[in-house]
Amino acid sequence: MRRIYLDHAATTPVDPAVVETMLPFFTEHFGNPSSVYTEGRGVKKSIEAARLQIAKAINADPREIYFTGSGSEADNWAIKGIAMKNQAKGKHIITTTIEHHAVLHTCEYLEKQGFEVTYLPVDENGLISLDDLRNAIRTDTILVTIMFANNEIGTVEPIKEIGEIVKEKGIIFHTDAVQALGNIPVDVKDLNVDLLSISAHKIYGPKGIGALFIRKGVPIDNLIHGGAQERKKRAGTENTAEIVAFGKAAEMATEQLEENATHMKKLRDLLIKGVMDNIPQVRLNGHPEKRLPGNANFCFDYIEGESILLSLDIIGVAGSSGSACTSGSLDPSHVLLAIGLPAGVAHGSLRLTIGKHTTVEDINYVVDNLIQIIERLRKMSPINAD
Amino acid sequence: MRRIYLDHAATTPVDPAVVETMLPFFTEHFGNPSSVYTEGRGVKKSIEAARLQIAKAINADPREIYFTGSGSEADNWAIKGIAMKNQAKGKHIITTTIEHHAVLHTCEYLEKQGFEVTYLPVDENGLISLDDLRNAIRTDTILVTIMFANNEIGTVEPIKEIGEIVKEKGIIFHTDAVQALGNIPVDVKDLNVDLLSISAHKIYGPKGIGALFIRKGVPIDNLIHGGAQERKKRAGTENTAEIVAFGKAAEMATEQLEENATHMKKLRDLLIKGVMDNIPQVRLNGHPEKRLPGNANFCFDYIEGESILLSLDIIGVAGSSGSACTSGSLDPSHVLLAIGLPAGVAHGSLRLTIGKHTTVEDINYVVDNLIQIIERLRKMSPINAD
Amino acid sequence: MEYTDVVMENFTCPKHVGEIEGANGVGQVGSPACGDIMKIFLKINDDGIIEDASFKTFGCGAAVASSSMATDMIIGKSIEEAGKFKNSDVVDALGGLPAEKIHCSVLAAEAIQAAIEDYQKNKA
Amino acid sequence: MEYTDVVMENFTCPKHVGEIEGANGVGQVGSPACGDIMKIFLKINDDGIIEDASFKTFGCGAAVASSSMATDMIIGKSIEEAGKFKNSDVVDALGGLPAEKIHCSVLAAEAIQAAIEDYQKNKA
Ligand SMILES: Cc1ncc(COP(=O)(O)O)c(C=O)c1O
Ligand SMILES: Cc1ncc(COP(=O)(O)O)c(C=O)c1O
Ligand code: FES
Ligand code: FES
Repeated sequence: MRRIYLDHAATTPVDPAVVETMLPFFTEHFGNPSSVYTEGRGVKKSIEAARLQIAKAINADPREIYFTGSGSEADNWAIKGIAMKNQAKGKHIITTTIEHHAVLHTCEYLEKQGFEVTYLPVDENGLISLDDLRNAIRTDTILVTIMFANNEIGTVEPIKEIGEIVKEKGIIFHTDAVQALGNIPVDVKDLNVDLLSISAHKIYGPKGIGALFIRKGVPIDNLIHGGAQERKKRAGTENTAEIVAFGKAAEMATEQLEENATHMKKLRDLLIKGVMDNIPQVRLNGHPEKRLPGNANFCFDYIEGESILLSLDIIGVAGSSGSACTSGSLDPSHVLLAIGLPAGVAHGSLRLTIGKHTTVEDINYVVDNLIQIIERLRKMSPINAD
Repeated sequence: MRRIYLDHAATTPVDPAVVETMLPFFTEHFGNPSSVYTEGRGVKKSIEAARLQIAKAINADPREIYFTGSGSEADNWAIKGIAMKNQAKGKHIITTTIEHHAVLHTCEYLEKQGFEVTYLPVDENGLISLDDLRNAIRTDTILVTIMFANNEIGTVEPIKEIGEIVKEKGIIFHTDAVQALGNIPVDVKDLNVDLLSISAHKIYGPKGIGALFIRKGVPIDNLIHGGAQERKKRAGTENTAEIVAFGKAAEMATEQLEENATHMKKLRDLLIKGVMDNIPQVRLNGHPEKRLPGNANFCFDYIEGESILLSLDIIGVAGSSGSACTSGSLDPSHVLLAIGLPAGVAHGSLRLTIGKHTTVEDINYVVDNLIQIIERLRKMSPINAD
Repeated sequence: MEYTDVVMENFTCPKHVGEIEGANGVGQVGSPACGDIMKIFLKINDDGIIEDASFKTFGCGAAVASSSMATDMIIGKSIEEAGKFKNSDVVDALGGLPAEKIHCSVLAAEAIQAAIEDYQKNKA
Repeated sequence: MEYTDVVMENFTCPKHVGEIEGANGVGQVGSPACGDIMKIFLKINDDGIIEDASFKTFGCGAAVASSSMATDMIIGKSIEEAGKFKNSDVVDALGGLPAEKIHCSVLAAEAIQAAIEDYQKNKA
C-alpha cells in the first residue's frame, strides 16, 4: 500500500544525496579526525567543511558551531551550561510553557538544583507576550530560553523582538530552533540570539546529530567533558559521517528554503481548508498566520488522538498526536493545555506536518479519508453531541 | 600507496556487514521510533533487537542498556548522574590517574562543584593496587570509577576484584569498558559492576553511538533531559541507524572475540619482539601480560612522538602517540607520566594497535621501517647518547 | 507502541458498537479530561442472562479494542459469571496489551461491573 | 593537524642536519621535559658572514621543519641580518604553521640568537 508520511515535524527521511555524502566516512574515510596521519587529516577537513555549511545556514561564524549528539543535547547543554557557569550572577531563568521537553525538563531539573524558573504563558494562538517577558526579567535573571517555532502547533515566536529586549538587559538568550531550520529563515546575526539549537533529522539529515551555536565570548560550561574535540567544548570522537551529512542537509535546506516553504505552505493551506470546510466541530490550533509552513494541527471534539492516528495508519497515512515524544505517556499535550484547551479536547488532537515531497494528491487523499474516519469514531463516542 | 592502519584503539573502520545493516534506516525505515504508526513501530522493534544484542555482548538484561551519543557521554552520565543523585549520602569519588579524559575531566569538573576526588596511582605497569583502593574508601564515598582497560598502554585492571571490594562497602561501581569490549570478555554479572560504558566505533561500528549499562535499581540522575526515549532516562530522538549498527557490531564482536583476540595477540607479540630485538634504547609501556591483545606501546629514547608518527605516515603506516584526543595539545600523555616515565621520555611514545584485519606482512613491514625511522630521527636528535 | 493483530482487528472492525434499544443496564466510567470514557449497554433477560451488549468509547485504540472484546465475551453469560469478569480476561483474549495500555482494559471491566450494578439497582 | 607541503618536505628531507665541524657559534634552547630541544651550529667567518649552519632537533615535525628552513635561510647572511631574524620569517617561508605549532618556529629563532650570542661571547 502507498504510504503518505505527514509527520515531518517528528523526523524526516534522509535525502538520498545526503546518504551519498555520508557513506564514504564509514569504511573509507573512517580515521579519527584528531589524528596526525593521513586517514585523520582528510576527515578533519570534511568536518570543518560541514561546520562551514551549518554556519552559513544560520549566518554564523564556523567557530561558533559545536556539534552535539542531538537537538536535545544542544538544548540541555545551552541551558545547564549557562546556568552552571553563571550561577554566581544569579539563579533565575525565563522560559515558556510550550517549550519542547528537552528545554522544559532541563529547567525542571535545574529547579531541583536550586535555580528559579519563570514559565511565561502563551495566548490562545501560542504566542508569548513581550510585556510578560519584560515583567519577568529580574536582576538575577541569567538566561532566557524561548523556542523559535513550536513543534506541535507550529507557532513562530517573535524571536528578534525577544532578542532585543533580552540583549538590552545584558542577559544571555537561547532559542531552540530545531523546528525552524529549513522551514523559515534563521539568521543569528539578525535575531540577537546568543545560543541556538538545531538538529539534522528535521531537515532530511540523519538522527543522532545536532549542533549548538554559541556566540563568541558567551561564558558556558561543558556538558560532556573529556577529549579536546570541538575546540575542547564537547568531548567524544566526532560522529564524522553524520556531521558531514548534517552539513550537506543544511546546505540543501538553505538552497531550497524558499521553494520548499512555498510548496509546503500551499499544501498546508489546502489541508487546513479541506478539513475545516468538511468536518464539523474541529478547531485549528496554533497561530493562523505566524506558523510553520508545513504545520497543521487540529482538535476534533469527542474523539481521542490515538484512535485517529491508528485509523489513518490503516489507510496508509502517518500523522501524530501531540509530539512524538509524548506518546507512550498518556497525558494530553502540555502545549495544547497551555493554549487553553480543556484536557478532553486536547486529547483529540491531530498534527499533520508536510514535507518537501508531499503532493496535492496526498492531501486530497488524507482529507477525503479523514472525513470518514472522524465520522466513524464520533459514532463510537459516548460524548458525541448528537 | 598501500596503507597499514595500526590505530584501532583510536577508532576502527565500520565493518561492511554493519554498514549494510544500517543503510535501510536512513531512507526507508526512517520513522520516529516513538510514533504510533507503521513507520515508527518497525523501527522500535529494530532498536529493541539491537539493545538485546548489546545486552548479550556484556551479559546484561536489555532493560539495563541505555544508548548514548558516545562513550564519552556514557562516562559523563555515569559519573555526574551518580554524583548528583547521591550527593546527600556523600561527595567523595574514587578514580585513577590513568583514566580517559572523559572520566578525568568529568571528575575535575565535579571537584569544582564541591565534590572530592581521590585519584589512585598506578605502578610502573599501569596497575592500581587493591590496598590503595581499600585505604581510599571513606564513609562518604559514593562512587568508584576505574577503567577496565587503558586506551594508551593497554593495561587491564583487576575489575572483578575491585568490584568485590567496592560491593562489600555498598558503594556504586562504574567502569569505562570502551577499550575492553571486543578485545577481552566483558560480563557485568561476573564483574560486580553497577555501570559500564561502551562505544561502537571501537568495535567496527560507527562513531557517535555508545551505551551505558545501568544495573537495575541503581539510583542515577539523567544527563540529557527531555523526551521519554530510553525509558525516560536519555532524551533525544533515537539514532536508529547507528543503534542498529552498534547492535550488529556488538554481536559480531562477541562471536569473533576468541578468534580476533588470538589473532591480534599473535601479531602484537610479533611486533613487540621485532621492535625490542632490533631497536636499542626502547621500552615497552603497559603490563607485559595483563594487556589488551591488540596493544603495543613503546617509548624510544631521544626522539619525539609526532616525528615518529609523521615518518610512519609517509611510508603508509597510521599509528598514534599518546591517545588521539591528546594530540593538538602539547602535553605528554598523563598515562605515561602516571606510570613514572620522565616527561622527556614520555614525549617519545608510539602506540600501535592491531585490528582484526592486520596481517603478518603488515607487522614485518612496520618493524623493518621503524628501525630505519628511529635511527634517522636519533641522528637528528641533540640528546642522542652517542 | 505495539498492538497485536487481535487488538488491531477489534479496533478496525469493532463488534457491538452503539446503543442497544431497551438496554436495562448501562454503566459509564472514565472522564474526558483523562482522555477516556467507556459506556457499556447490557440487555439482561429474566433468567439473568446477558442477551446482548454494546459499547460507546472515547479513548485510544486499546480502549476501543477492549470494549469490543469485552462486550463480545460477556454476551450469553449469566450476570454472576459476568460479575467475575476481570480485565486480565480481556488482555488475554486480545493477545496482550502494552504495559501503559493495561488501564484501558481495566476501564472495560469496570464499565461492565457498573452496568451490572445499574441493572440490579433498576430491578430492585 | 595540517602541515603544508613545504613543512612536510623540510621534515622528510631536512637540510643541514647534524653538527658542523669547527662551528664557532652554538646555541641550544628548549628542554626534553617540554618535548623539544633545538641546537643550532653556526660557522661564521671573519667578515661576520654565516658561512654554514646546521641543527639537531628533538621535537615534532614542525620543529624539524623549522630548523631545516631556518638554517637554510640564514646561510650567507651577516650576523647583523641574522640577528634580526624572526620566527615569523620561518613561518612565512614554510607556508604557515598550525596555531599550536607556532612556538616550534619560535624555538628556531631563539636557537639562532643563542648561537650568535655564543659566537660573540667566544670572540670577545
Ligand atoms: C577508554 C576510553 N574511554 C572513553 C572513550 C570515549 O569514547 P567516544 O570516543 O565514543 O566518546 C575512549 C575513546 O575515545 C576510550 O578509549
Ligand atoms: C522544538 C524541538 N526541540 C528539540 C527537539 C529534540 O531534537 P532531537 O530529537 O534531535 O533530540 C525536537 C524534536 O524532537 C523539537 O521539535
Ligand atoms: S483509553 Fe486512555 S490510554 Fe487507552
Ligand atoms: S617542538 Fe614542541 S610541539 Fe613542536
